[in-house]
Amino acid sequence: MSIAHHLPALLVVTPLAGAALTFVTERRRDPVVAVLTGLTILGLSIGLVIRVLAAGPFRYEIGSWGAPVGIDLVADGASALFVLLSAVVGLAVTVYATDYFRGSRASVCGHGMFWTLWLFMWTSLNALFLTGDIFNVYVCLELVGISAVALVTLNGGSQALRAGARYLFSSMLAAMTYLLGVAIVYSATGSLDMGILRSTLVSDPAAATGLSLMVAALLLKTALVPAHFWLPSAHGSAPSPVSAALSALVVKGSYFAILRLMISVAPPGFLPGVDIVLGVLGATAIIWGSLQALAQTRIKQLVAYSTVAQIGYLFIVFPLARAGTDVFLLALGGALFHAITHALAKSGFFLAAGSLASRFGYERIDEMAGAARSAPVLVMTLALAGVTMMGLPPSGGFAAKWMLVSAALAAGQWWWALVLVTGGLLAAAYMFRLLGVLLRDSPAALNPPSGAIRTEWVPLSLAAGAALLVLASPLVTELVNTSVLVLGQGVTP
Amino acid sequence: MNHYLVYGLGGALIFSIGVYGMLARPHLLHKVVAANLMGSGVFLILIGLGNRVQGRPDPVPQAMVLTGIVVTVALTALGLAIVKRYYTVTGLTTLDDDPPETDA
Amino acid sequence: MIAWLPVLVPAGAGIATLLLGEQRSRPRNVVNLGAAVASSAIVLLMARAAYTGGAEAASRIAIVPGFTLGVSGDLLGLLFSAVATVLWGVTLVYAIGYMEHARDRARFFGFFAWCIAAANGVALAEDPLSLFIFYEILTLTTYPLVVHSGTPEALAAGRKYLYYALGGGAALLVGMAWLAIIAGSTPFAPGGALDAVSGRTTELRVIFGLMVAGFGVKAAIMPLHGWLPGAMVAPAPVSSLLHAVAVVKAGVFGIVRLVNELYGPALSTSLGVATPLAVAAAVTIVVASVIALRQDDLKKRLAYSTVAQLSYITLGTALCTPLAAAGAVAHLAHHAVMKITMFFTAGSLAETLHVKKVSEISGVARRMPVTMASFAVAAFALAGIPPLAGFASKWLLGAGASEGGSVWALLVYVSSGALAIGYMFPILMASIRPGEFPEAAGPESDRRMMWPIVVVAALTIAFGVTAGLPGSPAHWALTAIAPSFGGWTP
Amino acid sequence: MMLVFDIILMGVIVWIALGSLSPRGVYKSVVMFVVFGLFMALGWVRLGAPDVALAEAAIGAGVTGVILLDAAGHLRQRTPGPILERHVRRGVAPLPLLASVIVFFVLALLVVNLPAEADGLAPLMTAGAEDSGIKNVVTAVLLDFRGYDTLLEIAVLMLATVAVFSLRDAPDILGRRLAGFAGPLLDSFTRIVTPFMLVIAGHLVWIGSSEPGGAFQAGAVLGAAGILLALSGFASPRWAGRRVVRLSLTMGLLVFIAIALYPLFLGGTLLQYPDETRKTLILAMETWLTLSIGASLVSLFIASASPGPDGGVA
Repeated sequence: MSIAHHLPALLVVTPLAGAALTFVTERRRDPVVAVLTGLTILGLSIGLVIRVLAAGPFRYEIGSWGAPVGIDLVADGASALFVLLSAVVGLAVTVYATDYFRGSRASVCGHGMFWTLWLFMWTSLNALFLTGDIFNVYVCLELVGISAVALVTLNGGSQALRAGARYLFSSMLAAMTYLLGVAIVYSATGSLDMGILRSTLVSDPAAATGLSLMVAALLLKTALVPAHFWLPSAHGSAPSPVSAALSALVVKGSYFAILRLMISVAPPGFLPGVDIVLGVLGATAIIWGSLQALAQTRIKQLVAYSTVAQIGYLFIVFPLARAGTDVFLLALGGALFHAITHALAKSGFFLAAGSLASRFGYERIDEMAGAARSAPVLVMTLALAGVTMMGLPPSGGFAAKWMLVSAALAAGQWWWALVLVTGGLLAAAYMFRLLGVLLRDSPAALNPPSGAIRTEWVPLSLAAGAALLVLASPLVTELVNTSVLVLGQGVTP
Repeated sequence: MNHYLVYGLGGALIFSIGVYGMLARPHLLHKVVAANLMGSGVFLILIGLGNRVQGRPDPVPQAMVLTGIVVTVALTALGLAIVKRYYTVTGLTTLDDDPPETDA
Repeated sequence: MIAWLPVLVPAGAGIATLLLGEQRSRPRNVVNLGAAVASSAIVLLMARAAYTGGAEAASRIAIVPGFTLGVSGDLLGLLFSAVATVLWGVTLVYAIGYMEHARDRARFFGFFAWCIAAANGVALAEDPLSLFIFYEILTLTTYPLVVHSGTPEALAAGRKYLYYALGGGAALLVGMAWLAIIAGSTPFAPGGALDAVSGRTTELRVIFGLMVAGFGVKAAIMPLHGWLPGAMVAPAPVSSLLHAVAVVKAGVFGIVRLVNELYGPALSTSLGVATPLAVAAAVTIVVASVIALRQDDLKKRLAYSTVAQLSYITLGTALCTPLAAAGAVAHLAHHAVMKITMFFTAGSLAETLHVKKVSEISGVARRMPVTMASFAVAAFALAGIPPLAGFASKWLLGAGASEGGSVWALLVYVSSGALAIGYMFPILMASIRPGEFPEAAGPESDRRMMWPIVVVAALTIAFGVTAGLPGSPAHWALTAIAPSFGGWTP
Repeated sequence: MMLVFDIILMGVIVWIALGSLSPRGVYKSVVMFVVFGLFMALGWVRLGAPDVALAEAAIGAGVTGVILLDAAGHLRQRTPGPILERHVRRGVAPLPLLASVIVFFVLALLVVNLPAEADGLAPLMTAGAEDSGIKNVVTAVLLDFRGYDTLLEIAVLMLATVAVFSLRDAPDILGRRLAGFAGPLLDSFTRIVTPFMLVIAGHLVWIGSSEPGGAFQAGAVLGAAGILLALSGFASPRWAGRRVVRLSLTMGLLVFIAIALYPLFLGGTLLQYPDETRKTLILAMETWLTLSIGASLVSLFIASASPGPDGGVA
């Protein structure tokens, strides 16, 4: 069995081993272990992408027991795409964190536990993207939840603790509801594997209720309006590398689980009306999140509410599934594209905002007047990331918005296109409000305190990645197609 | 009314009590207890419905419940640690009122 | 593959400028000027090839399923690209002089180069979607230049510019997506590319409306012109090159492509969408010219004159007759040269003598004779006095109007010509009246600002005189437009 | 006859659950919750799930109860009663009541309508367990068929420990000496009970593959013994230097990963134990797991336990 076949397993075990190692070795060597683990994961994920592109999607039977008895990992286009995404963003956050957590802040912030918690989160994300078993998704969600909460409360301030507490209780509620859904689905169908569920599910009200409960719990974890109350305070008060990872990857993790459940598991029409509800909630999230973002005075709160809005884009794909497969393939491609570009842009944005805050002490937006002169690279990153979130041309965000708008128009459901366009304009409103302040002519310090190079170039490369993703699109489109075909019919063992 | 129904319905009742506790009780410790009740409710439903088998009951729900118990204790431990730390920092035991701005 | 160079060379120069940073101005100037000369040479070479029939083939890169970004070297696109790139070189020399002791010059020249790259993209775009992408990139790269000075008025003008530009962009996005849905990929083809779907009239009318709304913002068709006068708060090189040549012309160029090479003159008239566009343009010409009369601020007056002149081009295109369409394209080049001279002069006056208002201009000619002489040449050209550039394009537009039998259009052109005299000549009269400006002791203004003004004034004369000969913008326009009217020969 | 007993048992459990959420006092509700855990253990025995009964008693009621009591004590420590009472609303909040009634109604409907006979994955699992040589099917499912779940579950437990470490106020609590109650009653109780608990833990691990038992239950008993020792101040954690505690916490996970990766070199997939060494591998893994689970549960208690004003744990 060639090494490439074991990639899914290695992708989960490597960060897990890394986490255990960082906990055992002394604190000085943790960053080195973390960066090395990150590089290995990046290599493995590139290998997985190549393997999926070459040999198509495949299942990895843990303990070679096979689906009903054992647990299978599913490596198809979508999971490979998201694993690669979390590898790229993860490595960037790790490199950035080696500077952010240097010196005094390391011991103050969670007694040096950042690295172990961070690698545990990375394990859970990879496990969540690759798993093919609905109970295993529960365990992965717990791993993500606990590591995210621990990372949010890292600096121990009253705001961080309060945000962490609210985040923990909402993820507890979500976890129990999800487990209840799994209990009902298992009791009704007798199987836990997604592929088998897909082939055996026929219109069975009990299983449908169970599945809806699971999706509802995942909505709470993805912070789709109205279940977004915990996100702004959590992402706002966490240290910036953490909030970058939360906004870019963690919300995408539970969204990916919803994608698996709604498309890979539930046959068409199995959950009547749920897709419309998701679409409407997504639309409200776009409008509501953007309006809230407009009203924010602190930069991290603005970005957090922008995440709430951008999550809404991802849910427009569900109602479009009704309009036939080719429209649905286009919409799904748009949603995956949006998830990727938003992850890159948002993590770049958070890291850049973090650098600005740590170097100049900026927290509120109006304090940052004239920053363009003293920190040109960081402001350029904010601008590039902002362009992606607005969905304007020189960015991957535009390609995603284009695919979603054309899918909506082709499906005849033009109102989604209207919402998407208004969302883009609102995003432009709050982004340019920020940029206006940054470009303002104020006697800012001409020779600014200089930070480590990596705190400038890592965010810029992320945001540039989001912008230039348009050029890498043949690869992304190919991956999306392999995933979409597979997501559409469920993986045949 | 064989006995799996008793435990199934009991589990449903305990889960709803847990939901009530989580939503109604402001005190954070009550919320932690409520979360554990919801967990126990789900476990009762899981194993209750796992007993509809001839012969020995279905082992898979039991394995799931064992994993669930360990995960719930992990969640509870983290929750209590945060609640206690929040209490030491702000002296508050609920999330309703805003804490003073004391970023440590 | 060469078709990509006019876009990539300025873009590369922009990146290099930003990387070079603020202090190293000498290497920055060298990089920018080199890029300007190189891209102008490339564009002119491609134009010569296109002239002799060997047009550069289109080259595309795939972006997303069903969406390719492609550029091609057709004559019409190359005309606008040539105008933008050549005038970029001239404006660079002017800007180096003008921005001598300004701050943030690296950011200025970087985004300046990117604007030109985007403008070249709009010019050479091979299908409506690619044109739309470069069009939106142009919006983004212009914003930092409008708000360059960072003052509250500049930020307010920038915000206003964004409301208009992004609003237009949203309308354009929906229109483009809708068109892509019903007609698939429709590269520009002389005479129109939508015959396959010409049956769906209502949808095509709505899409035409959306597209005109999108392009109309930058083409400053009233009531979408609001942002242009405000944008005059930008430094002079920006308002001269961008708000007279690159940005606004991108909007008008979009309308030229839309009417001539997407819908095609025949379909536009049969759908009945051409006449409302013509009426809107005509109204804009008259109203803008009247407002220009009352503007005391020199740059504001020039801005409203630009709004009027842009609608010359829109009106000419909307008349859907070969001569008028050719006249419109010719005016695109001629107006660029005329208006850039005037903006250069305004900038030079503001920079050297701190004169911003028309009322303060009395006696300036004695102090800055060469500059004001060039301004006079441009003013006469704008009024349409032969043998200057303005006359050539106006004659074509007039002939096209009468050829199409729309006498009212001819009337509009003539009356706006008179209005142009109305708002230009008082400036000339005031400048030669004896005023409080003494003889200039040394050179009248920074040499790097004066010589570009003379060069563009010379171009104004050259374009007018050589109107008939091949290679001149007027002839270039005629050959470029001819295929859209079924092989009509000039 | 047994049906009547079941109904009564479930009635008591539900009544205690309600009691544990009573708004009167947090301390009272924590004690009620511990009782609830014990009765739940009884319920699991009735439902033919001895493994779960053991785990519920040791972890559900035991460890959770201890950390809840500690938290309740901590919260009562600084501020007098009124803060506590102010937040306790009398009466019943209408909206949450409506939500829980709807949830109950939906769940009850589902449970009742599910078919009376459904054997799920039971036959497959029992058949599989035969040829894998592990008689206790639940342990077979936990450690062999769905071993991947358990691997991640151990990661969750260790992650929770690390998270609680990152939250503690004192920089290095592990070396701190927890002054326990020096009372004679607790001393003698500890002296008598602890040896038994260690033996029981070892026994549980050993018979885990055939009888109800296994790593979790043994780990829970070991953890309980550790907490008892810490409480009574006998074996204060000073003997556990920082490195030793961290190693003991992670050894379980590291050994599990090593054993999971081992088959990869033999051409198998992750967690595919070779047949001949299956039992020994699982046993070795279970012993290390027990040690780590015990260490985690003890650390969860010690790391978050706050020294009371009089030094002792309230």
